[in-house]
Amino acid sequence: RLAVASNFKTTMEALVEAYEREPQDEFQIISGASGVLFSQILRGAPFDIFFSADTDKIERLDKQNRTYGESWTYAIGRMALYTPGRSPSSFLESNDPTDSIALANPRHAPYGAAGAFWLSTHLRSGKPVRYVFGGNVAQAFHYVQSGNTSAGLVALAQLINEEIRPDEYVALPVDEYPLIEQRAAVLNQPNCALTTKFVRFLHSDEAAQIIQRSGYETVDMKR
Amino acid sequence: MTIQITLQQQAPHLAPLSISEVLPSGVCIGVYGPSGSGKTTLLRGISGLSRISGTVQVKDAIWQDENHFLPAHERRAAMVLQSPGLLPHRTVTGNIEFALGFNKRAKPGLLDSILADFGLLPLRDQRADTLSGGEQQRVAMARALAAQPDVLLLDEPLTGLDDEARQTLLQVLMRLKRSGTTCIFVSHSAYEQALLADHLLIMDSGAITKSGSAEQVFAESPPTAALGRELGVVIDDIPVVENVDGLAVVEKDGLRIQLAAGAPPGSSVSIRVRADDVSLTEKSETHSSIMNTIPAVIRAQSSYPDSPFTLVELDASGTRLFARITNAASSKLKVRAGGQVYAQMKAAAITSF
Amino acid sequence: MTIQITLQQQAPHLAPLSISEVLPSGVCIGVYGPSGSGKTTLLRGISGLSRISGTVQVKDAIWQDENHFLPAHERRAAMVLQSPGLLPHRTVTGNIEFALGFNKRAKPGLLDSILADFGLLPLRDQRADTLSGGEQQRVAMARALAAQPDVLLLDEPLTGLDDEARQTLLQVLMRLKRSGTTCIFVSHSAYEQALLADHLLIMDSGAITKSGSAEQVFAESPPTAALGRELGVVIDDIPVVENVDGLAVVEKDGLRIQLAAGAPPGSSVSIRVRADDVSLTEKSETHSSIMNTIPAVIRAQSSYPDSPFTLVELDASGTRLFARITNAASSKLKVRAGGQVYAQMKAAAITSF
Amino acid sequence: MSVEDLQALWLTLKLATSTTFILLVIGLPLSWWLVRSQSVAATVVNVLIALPLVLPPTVIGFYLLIAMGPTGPLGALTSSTGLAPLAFSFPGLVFGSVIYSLPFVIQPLQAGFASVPQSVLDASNTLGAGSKSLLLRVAIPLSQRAVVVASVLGFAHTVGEFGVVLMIGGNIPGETRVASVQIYDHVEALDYASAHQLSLVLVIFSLVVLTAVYRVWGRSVFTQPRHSSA
Amino acid sequence: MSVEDLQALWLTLKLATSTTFILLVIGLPLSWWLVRSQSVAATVVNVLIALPLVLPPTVIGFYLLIAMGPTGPLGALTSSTGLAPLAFSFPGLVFGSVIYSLPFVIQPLQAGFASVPQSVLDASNTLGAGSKSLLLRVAIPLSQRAVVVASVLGFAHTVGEFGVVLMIGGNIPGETRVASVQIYDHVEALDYASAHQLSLVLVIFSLVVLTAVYRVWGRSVFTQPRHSSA
Ligand SMILES: Nc1ncnc2c1ncn2[C@@H]1O[C@H](COP(=O)(O)OP(=O)(O)OP(=O)(O)O)[C@@H](O)[C@H]1O
Ligand SMILES: Nc1ncnc2c1ncn2[C@@H]1O[C@H](COP(=O)(O)OP(=O)(O)OP(=O)(O)O)[C@@H](O)[C@H]1O
Ligand SMILES: [Mg+2]
Ligand SMILES: [Mg+2]
Repeated sequence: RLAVASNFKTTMEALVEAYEREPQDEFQIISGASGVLFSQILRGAPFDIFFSADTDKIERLDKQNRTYGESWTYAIGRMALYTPGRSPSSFLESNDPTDSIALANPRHAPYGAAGAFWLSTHLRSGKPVRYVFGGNVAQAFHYVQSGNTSAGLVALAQLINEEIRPDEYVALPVDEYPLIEQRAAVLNQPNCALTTKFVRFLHSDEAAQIIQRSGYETVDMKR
Repeated sequence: MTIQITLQQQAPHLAPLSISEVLPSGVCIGVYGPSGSGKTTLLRGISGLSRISGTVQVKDAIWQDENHFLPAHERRAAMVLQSPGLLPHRTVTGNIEFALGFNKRAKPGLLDSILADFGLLPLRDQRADTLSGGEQQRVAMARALAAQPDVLLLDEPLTGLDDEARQTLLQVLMRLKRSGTTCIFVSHSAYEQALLADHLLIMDSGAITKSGSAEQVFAESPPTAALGRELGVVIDDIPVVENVDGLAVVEKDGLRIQLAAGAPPGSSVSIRVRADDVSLTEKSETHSSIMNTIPAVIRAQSSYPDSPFTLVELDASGTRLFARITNAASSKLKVRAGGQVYAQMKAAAITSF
Repeated sequence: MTIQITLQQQAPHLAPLSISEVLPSGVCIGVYGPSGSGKTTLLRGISGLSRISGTVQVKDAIWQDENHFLPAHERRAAMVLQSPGLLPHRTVTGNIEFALGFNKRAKPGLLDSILADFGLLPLRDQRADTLSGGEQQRVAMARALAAQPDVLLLDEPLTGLDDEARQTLLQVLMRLKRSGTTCIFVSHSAYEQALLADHLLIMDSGAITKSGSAEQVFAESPPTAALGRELGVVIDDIPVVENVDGLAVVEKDGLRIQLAAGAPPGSSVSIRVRADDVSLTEKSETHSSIMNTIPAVIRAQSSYPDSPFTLVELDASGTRLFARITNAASSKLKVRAGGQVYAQMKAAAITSF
Repeated sequence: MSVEDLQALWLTLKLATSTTFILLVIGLPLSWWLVRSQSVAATVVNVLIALPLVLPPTVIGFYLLIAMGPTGPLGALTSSTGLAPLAFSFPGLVFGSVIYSLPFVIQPLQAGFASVPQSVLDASNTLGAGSKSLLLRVAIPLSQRAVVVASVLGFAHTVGEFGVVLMIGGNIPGETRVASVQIYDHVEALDYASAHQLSLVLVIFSLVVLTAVYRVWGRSVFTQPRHSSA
Repeated sequence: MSVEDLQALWLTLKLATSTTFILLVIGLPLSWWLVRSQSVAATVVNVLIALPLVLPPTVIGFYLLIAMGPTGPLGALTSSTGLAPLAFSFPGLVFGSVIYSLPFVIQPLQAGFASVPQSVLDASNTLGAGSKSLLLRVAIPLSQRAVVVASVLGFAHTVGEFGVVLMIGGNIPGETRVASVQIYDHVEALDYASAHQLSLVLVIFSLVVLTAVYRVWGRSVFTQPRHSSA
């Protein structure tokens, strides 16, 4: 069973599909907020691999000896500025006092922390804007998508997945905000060959391509 | 001035009702009938609590007809239900003030006069839910009168009360009726109807089987039926001329009657004489323990179908009395209209108020 | 075999009660008193529905004392409450079966005999909530009897019924009482107590102000009070010897009485004669319309304090009668024990069942 | 406890109070109508009020969000009337909470109103009290305890509500970040100590309020009065 | 609709049915006791039952999870009795849902039982019916409609429950992933079409059930009978 942070769910589905060597239903994808999954793993949830949306939770599990083997960074999140109905630059330049921007909660969501940092460093200081926080990056996306905010710092993956017109967003350069490192670990569960094989697949180029196509960066797995 | 009521209801899950009556106003209309005969249904139809098709006209006001239906709160009717339905969280005064609040014609001072009329002054600040059953019924009636309705609707207001409380309230109602308030009084107590009803309606299965002056309806009822047994006369306000040890003597136009009553000389009482309590005799001296032997002229006599009784109507010094005797006794005494007899009744058998 | 009841309750928010009585069993014990006097509280205490401290012992069974408290469902008492409290979703049979289900001593056939006794056979499959008020009360009583209780507790079972239904149920209760069922019958109708009570308790403010044989309590009540007015005798099962046009002649041990009743010759009826309806005379021929003139011997006479009346106890061919006459009449007729008089009563004034 | 926690508690109190107030203003006449009406409309309304129960609150929040957006019906309404948009605002939170907590207020009120003796209503009616007077002067005073229980349930449910609030509130500190969201955030941030602390405050507060209410009025709503008075 | 959606719906149905059943088994005697008892214990229980209302469901789920974990009291209980752990299992879901939906069942049942005429209970009592017989043969048959409404509310609330279920269930397909969680997942994954579809199924299903229930029995729980029979 794969416990996957919600934002990576669609990508993981694609990965599982690509990994067709065994019948697909051998894998169950359990998505949820990383925090929830973390609490559940601590209380003995029957998950085999945990794909967290950040690094912090994996480290804590490590410390508690709940992981098996090395953890690894399976993806690096890419953030985009999404401004439906207009171009990102026009949003950044406008002085409309009703402008608002949605982002995930900086306190516990990696995209939120990154987004907050980016805004503090890259937003024109005089620009009037109201911040709205979603519980996670998906909610931030709902806020923009439903038109309730005029802009949002969301995951590039979401935009690609939703086939949003490219002139309505801009993918932000990775070096403009702290790295959104998403780490995974095999859990201290009775192990089986399938897990090992799948982890190996995830390190493959084929997997990396799928991940990148979905809007993430990858680190060089063979490093 | 009349009250015209035409109400029709005939549907699977509704109480059946089929009424068409023109009734006098300013009097007390009694409604009598067995349980389930539709008495409550009729009152609810008149008050507008139930929507029953037909017309209701009270004096000049049309309360409902084919086109209009005045809702209950806009009809100048006030209903006293069998359970008093007071506002439990309010005091006696508070309950009466509730009714006064909707009565635009209320004059200042009405509250106090009503409290006094119903003997509620000592209870005025007591919460309704701490009152005894009889007190609650009294407040319910007081409250209904505070609304100064054109018609007062009373649904068995005395049922479930103890004898004393019932007697007290009966007297309140008798005063009310004498004051000319129009009221429709539902009760399956023949005794109460005998004291209160001026006009009597008999109901059965949602229809009126008999309607007429109370006296007439009582007289025409079989003598062994509850209604028939209560046939009698009420003589209002006779002055008491003497009272020895609780045996009072009342006198009016030469009619002199002895009865048990506490009323002192100078006051006056109302008395009731039932037809079953009056016997007739040919001679005035009878060696009997019966205290009242009153000369009277026979006005009329009628016998009942299928019954051993004859009803004799008497004129005792201008006051009407009824006597019910057997046919045998009637022949024996050669009773005929115009004949001279003595009416006898025991002092113990006469009730006074 | 007696019923011993000692119950005490005196607390701010509870109905006050203070009783200590030893009562006969196998008879009907009437409880009479004004509204709020604690009659229901007493019954609830006896049945165990309310937890009132004290002891209750019925024949050999101790229902409660200082140490034990048998809950209501384990006491062999069945209570008929003022509102019938039937199971509305069950049929008449279903309601009686509910009670039979808890009665381990029930013999087969009991259901049918109870249905028959209460005239419920035609209604046996009707749902309880479609019955009229009188029918519901009948089922409630039938159901209570199906429990075959050691004591039947009846809380104003006839209140709110129409005259006819009330009369029918009164007769059922009179039959019951004659069969030796112990029952405690609460009612503030003096009339009902006169017909049913063998032993009478008068309650006021939670205490018993008078307790004694019904006859004695009636005789000692002031003659103008509700209870006093209903003083009389019930003569059970007199054979009807003649019946012309509804005027029946009943005869027993030489006592011959005419009254209105439909019962045919050969059958027998119970009759009731109120003291207020009996007058006395010195001569047998009185030129009066009164049909019954019965020779009788005066057994005793007593006068009431502060009252113009004398109560005369008569022996008419072995049957006891009461007559209430004024003191004046008593002097006039020189009434004294052992004296010979004629008791007169109108045929119309005698009730029969 | 941090300033933010206190701020969240204060906001919760404000939200719950406003919501309860509005719930009563809507709920009292609505329940009155539902109890008295025999119409099909009443059934429909009863069902509609109960519907939010079957959907997860987050999903309800999601649909409310869509409705509040510029293209949604509520959004169209607010923009055409010149009002501020509801999403991410305190009024929006109140609106969402009202929708979501309505069944919990309507239900005890209906039960309360239904237990007002018909005889009291009928008698008052013939004395001149129309439907409005009956509600204000008879039904509400006689259902005091049901009103209290309804308020408490509405209040408590609003305090605990989270899915809808998080979704349509946007978690803005001091504006829409109520205590329940704050607790959730603490848990998500693995800051368990703060989560426990804040939960404890809520639970103790509720314990006190509920106990007081049930002790003083509440129980009697469900317990039969010993005397069937008046 | 995907196989997983159908699976989730089926699971929801199973969960809601089991939960409703257990809610009734617990709720009927409990409400009966609460209505009849005048004790302090009854007040305490009433308050405790209402407490889950004030905390966000996710937080309740979180605390339940801790309690069910190997170190928690429930976990200790299950392991000492040799039962399977409750967390992440279907029985655990049922347990959580029962706790969370209890107030919604208890409340209408209490109202229903309280409206059984005291005279019927008293009369039956003196005829020999003890507390248990009174509940089974008098109170429940006479509160049929309240029982139906309680079941419906409990059922609907379980269908819509999500916070608790997500937290203690672990979102395991075919085992603990119920429809509400599935909808939430669809929304999170921005798969709006599937979310709408599944929501619609739930809403229509509920509409049908609620309408039927309210039409046939429900309304009369709140509406006064025209005749105060028996
Ligand atoms: N909603 C209803 N559906 C069917 N039948 C009804 C309904 N309401 C009343 N009834 C029936 O209509 C008849 C008349 O009822 P109503 O209450 O008017 O009688 P009543 O004369 O007032 O009797 P009581 O003396 O017992 O008060 C009864 O047989 C009753 O059962
Ligand atoms: N729970 C209570 N708290 C305070 N007073 C009470 C309570 N229950 C009853 N009472 C009072 O105790 C007295 C006796 O009541 P009870 O019902 O026994 O009277 P009753 O003789 O049966 O009257 P009725 O003829 O009206 O039925 C009444 O005054 C009543 O108000
Ligand atoms: Mg009636
Ligand atoms: Mg009583």
